[in-house]
Amino acid sequence: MKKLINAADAVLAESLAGFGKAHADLVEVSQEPRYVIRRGGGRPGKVALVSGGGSGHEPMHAGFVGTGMLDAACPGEVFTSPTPDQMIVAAEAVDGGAGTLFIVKNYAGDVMNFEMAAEMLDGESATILTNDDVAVESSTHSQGRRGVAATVIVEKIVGAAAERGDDLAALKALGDRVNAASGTMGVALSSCTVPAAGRPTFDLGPDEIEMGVGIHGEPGRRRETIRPVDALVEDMFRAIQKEIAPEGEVLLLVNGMGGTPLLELYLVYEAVAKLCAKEGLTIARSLVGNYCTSLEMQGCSVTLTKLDAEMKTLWDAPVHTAALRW
Amino acid sequence: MKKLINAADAVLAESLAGFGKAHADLVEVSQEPRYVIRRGGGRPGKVALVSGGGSGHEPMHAGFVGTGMLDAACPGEVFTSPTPDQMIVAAEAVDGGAGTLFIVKNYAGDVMNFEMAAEMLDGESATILTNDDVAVESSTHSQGRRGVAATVIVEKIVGAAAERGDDLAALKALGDRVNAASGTMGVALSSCTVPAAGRPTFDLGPDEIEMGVGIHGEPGRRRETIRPVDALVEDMFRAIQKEIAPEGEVLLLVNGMGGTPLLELYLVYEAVAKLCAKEGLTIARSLVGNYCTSLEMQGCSVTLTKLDAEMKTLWDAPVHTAALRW
Amino acid sequence: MSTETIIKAAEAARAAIVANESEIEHLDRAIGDGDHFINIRRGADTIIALAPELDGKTPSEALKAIAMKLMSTIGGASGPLISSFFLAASKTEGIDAPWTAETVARLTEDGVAAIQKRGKAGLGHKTMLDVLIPVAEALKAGAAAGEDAAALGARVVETAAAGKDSTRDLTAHYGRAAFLGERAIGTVDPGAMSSYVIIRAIVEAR
Amino acid sequence: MSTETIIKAAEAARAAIVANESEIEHLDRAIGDGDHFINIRRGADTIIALAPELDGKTPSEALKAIAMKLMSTIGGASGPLISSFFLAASKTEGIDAPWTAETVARLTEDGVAAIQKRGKAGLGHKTMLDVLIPVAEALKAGAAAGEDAAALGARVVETAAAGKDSTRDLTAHYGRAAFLGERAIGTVDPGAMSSYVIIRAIVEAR
Ligand SMILES: Nc1ncnc2c1ncn2[C@@H]1O[C@H](COP(=O)(O)OP(=O)(O)O)[C@@H](O)[C@H]1O
Ligand SMILES: Nc1ncnc2c1ncn2[C@@H]1O[C@H](COP(=O)(O)OP(=O)(O)O)[C@@H](O)[C@H]1O
Ligand SMILES: [Mg+2]
Ligand SMILES: [Mg+2]
Ligand SMILES: [Mg+2]
Ligand SMILES: [Mg+2]
Repeated sequence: MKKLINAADAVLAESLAGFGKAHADLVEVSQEPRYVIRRGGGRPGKVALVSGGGSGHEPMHAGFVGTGMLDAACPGEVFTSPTPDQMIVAAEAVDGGAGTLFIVKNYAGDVMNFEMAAEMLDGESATILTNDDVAVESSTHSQGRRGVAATVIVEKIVGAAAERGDDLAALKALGDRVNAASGTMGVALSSCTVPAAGRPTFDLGPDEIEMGVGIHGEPGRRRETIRPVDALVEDMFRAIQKEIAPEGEVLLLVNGMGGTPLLELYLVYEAVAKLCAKEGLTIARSLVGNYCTSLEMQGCSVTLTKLDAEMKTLWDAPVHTAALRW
Repeated sequence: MKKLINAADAVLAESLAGFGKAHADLVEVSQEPRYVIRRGGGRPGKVALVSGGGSGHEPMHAGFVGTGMLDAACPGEVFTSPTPDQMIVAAEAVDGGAGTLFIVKNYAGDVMNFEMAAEMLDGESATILTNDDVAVESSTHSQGRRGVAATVIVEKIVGAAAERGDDLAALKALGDRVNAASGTMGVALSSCTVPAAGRPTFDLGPDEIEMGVGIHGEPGRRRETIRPVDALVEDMFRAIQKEIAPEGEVLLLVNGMGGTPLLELYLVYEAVAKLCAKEGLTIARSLVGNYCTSLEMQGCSVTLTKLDAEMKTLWDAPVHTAALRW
Repeated sequence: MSTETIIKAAEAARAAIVANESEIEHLDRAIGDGDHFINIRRGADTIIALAPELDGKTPSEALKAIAMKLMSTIGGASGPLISSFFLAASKTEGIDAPWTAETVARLTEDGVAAIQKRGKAGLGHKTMLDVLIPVAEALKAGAAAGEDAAALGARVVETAAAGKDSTRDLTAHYGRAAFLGERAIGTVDPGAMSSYVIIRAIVEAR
Repeated sequence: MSTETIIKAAEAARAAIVANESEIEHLDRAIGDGDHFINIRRGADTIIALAPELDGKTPSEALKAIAMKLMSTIGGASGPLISSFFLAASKTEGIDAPWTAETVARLTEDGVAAIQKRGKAGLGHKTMLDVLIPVAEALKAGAAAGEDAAALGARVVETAAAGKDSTRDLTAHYGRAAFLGERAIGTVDPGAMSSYVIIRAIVEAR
């Protein structure tokens, strides 16, 4: 394993320290317990948005802390859910007296840890579970689908609504709506390597890809031989289409898994754009880049969100975070 | 070679098409000859900033076209300089009657192609050659040092000055000043693979790194065994320090080569920040992310620019491009 | 004395976890995300590091302190589950009286029930519960029947092994392996494997 | 007739480039960025594709059209250098009269001078010029001495080979290999190699 690190068990602390220094104008970082909050903490009267999850998906979530998006993020160890104590202290630090909204990706660990935090937290709270990954048919498991890149879209849109003063119930409903309107499908060309594990999470042959991969390197629909990107993207597009049946205007997120050149991400964008044109869909908003990553994995995910007028307004609303700004 | 592409010789055209669609509000893309210009073209009375170079370094340069930065970018084939016809047509498309400033990274091919363009272009022009790569001692070659990540800083600062109305001579002087105040050193943990070549540009053993690597995978100072990032960064820092002797305030750019997780880039930031503190340097401005990449190469570069008050003001000035925005 | 038992069990568990590192890691890499080994080792380390603080505490206090500490150190899916086990065990009836086979059976039953409540999974869902539920039942039955310690220990280990093996042919309904559908068949659940290994070590260390 | 000669030469060059792909690519991967093979093949393809348009043009017109087209298709370091060669050759004295050995010597001399002017490098700098400068001199001397075509051809190939080999022990002063310093020693310059291969092919095709 070659990584730009000092020691596997110091990765998170040191990276977070650097993040805090690089964005000292935007955030405050706590190491013990670990969390990142908006500089200055909570805004009175505003619902506090708190997210979190295992590390290794940067910029998600700490990179989305700031005006118009998250109030706090709790990073766990790499690919390991954070713990309730982090969430509770972070939620208290950004409490504005209007309740706490947890945004949680649907993984057993995250769900249970956030559940415990919600149970122990004083004050009102609600939770949005994102589960946009259409790779695995939901009928086969009781856990439901995985939460992946659409979490970024949920955090942006709900963040904008929280900033304008929406209440907890409205935000929870909005987040559920954005999540339900979204579908994501990913593909891996190479594995990632968890620092503490020291070797690749999975092995792919020189021509193999994992179609439907999860953002922790979890297997997807099938292992197959690499094909031209137009063919891969068509499969991904159809899988999403089947689940969310998009029509009219969509938001397109072409998300790099961490090790994919931007040159290729724009090529993927072009492939999706051609399909959208064919299907009569308008890409009304879009985002291309590394937003919900899987360490150094090569590959990408494609997310489509069916847009309505309110979502568009909220998407366009100002945001000022380390990773998203307009 | 596994890549998200259709065919090696279609990479550039398709990626550029996607880029144009994803950022249609900001840019216009021409395929024949290939260039990207600010939506709407030239601003009367403003010096036009035109850059370009081989592709594979995205977001550089097309991602920096927009308000407050470049007026045009000319992408060549992957790692191959663009040609004079591209530069001439692009320069004409953004001409504001106040002259053209070419920003060129110091490589034989880029220098000669831009030189030919400048010779053939009607109207006044000047050229800034960036040569910030301190990896190779300049005494050993007549070509001078390579231009790498500081090009982003030159483009940002000179772009802001052009936007406020500085004339050609002033911009040229400013760009040369920023370039001279900058030093960069890179390190590779893995090679990149040029799509047309189909295999890695160089081979590294499982524990080997290339210290001082170029952004085309050119060899650097030495091949060595990976060490903790603090030790690697110390070597990089010293190499830069020796060349530019920073004091007071600096801008720190921690640049990913394309395949490095953001988690690691912030860890590198932390390592540099510790050294800066030790040396009494203040990191007054900073940027962390993939800005001047080398396809999917794993690794990073560290750039320091000695800042003065004017540079800081210009760095802070608004910018609105695909890859940089504030 | 029973608090010492807890530390001793944690030490035995840690040794067993480390001894079976490659097996556990291999399984979570195959059908999870590869970190289960690290998570549970962190859990065992945490309990051992807590030992000085536990000194002189009653079992209920010690188990509760362990639960809270594990809750904030393990993370992942196993963190809440394992800490729920300890929290429930700390409230088990008679936990501060001298421990008998019945005490152990009761705390196990309560702990396993808490895991079920937290994780919503049950028998046959290809999780650690496929080991823990039958083990809790075996302990209860053995304690009720007054079985001697050696025989009961052997039966528990046998039950755990069978439970662990039973996960091989299952598809998962909870946890990361659930996302695999049919592809999880053929691989033992990592949490079931680590539970088996830990239980065996604790029995053997007794 | 002489325009046909140019096309014929380009076809011979292309075949030689392709036949030596791995060698040329290997060298540019070792001390450059690995694309030299692709760049010069693109150059040869461009000339060949231009053939229909060149039909009926004078050599000066044809060479100029080739220069402009190469300028906009090769790119990299070799693009400006090679197109400068053709642009200068198009202006060579007597280029539109029937070609003699002297014409070829003159156009080569002019072309090579243009490469020197554009790239600022000279002999011993580990570039294509270490082949081209001696070859231009050999052509000039041979033509002046009235050497017969076969002997001159052999001498040119020999000179090119020696020039190419001479780059092996040099450090580079221009181009990407310059960044390597001492580490470039031991590897032949890719541009020198391709120049040699092309010159040999053109001589043999004559
Ligand atoms: N809902 C659940 N109920 C019981 N056990 C579960 C549940 N979800 C997961 N597990 C267990 O947790 C194990 C994985 O733990 P671990 O790897 O530490 O966490 P994560 O899956 O978050 O990486 C699985 O092998 C399984 O035995
Ligand atoms: N200044 C120069 N003068 C003459 N030849 C040069 C010069 N710079 C580079 N070259 C030649 O160009 C070759 C590399 O060409 P190529 O790989 O096509 O371009 P690039 O270096 O831009 O990738 C070198 O091997 C060398 O022979
Ligand atoms: Mg995990
Ligand atoms: Mg090149
Ligand atoms: Mg796991
Ligand atoms: Mg080259």
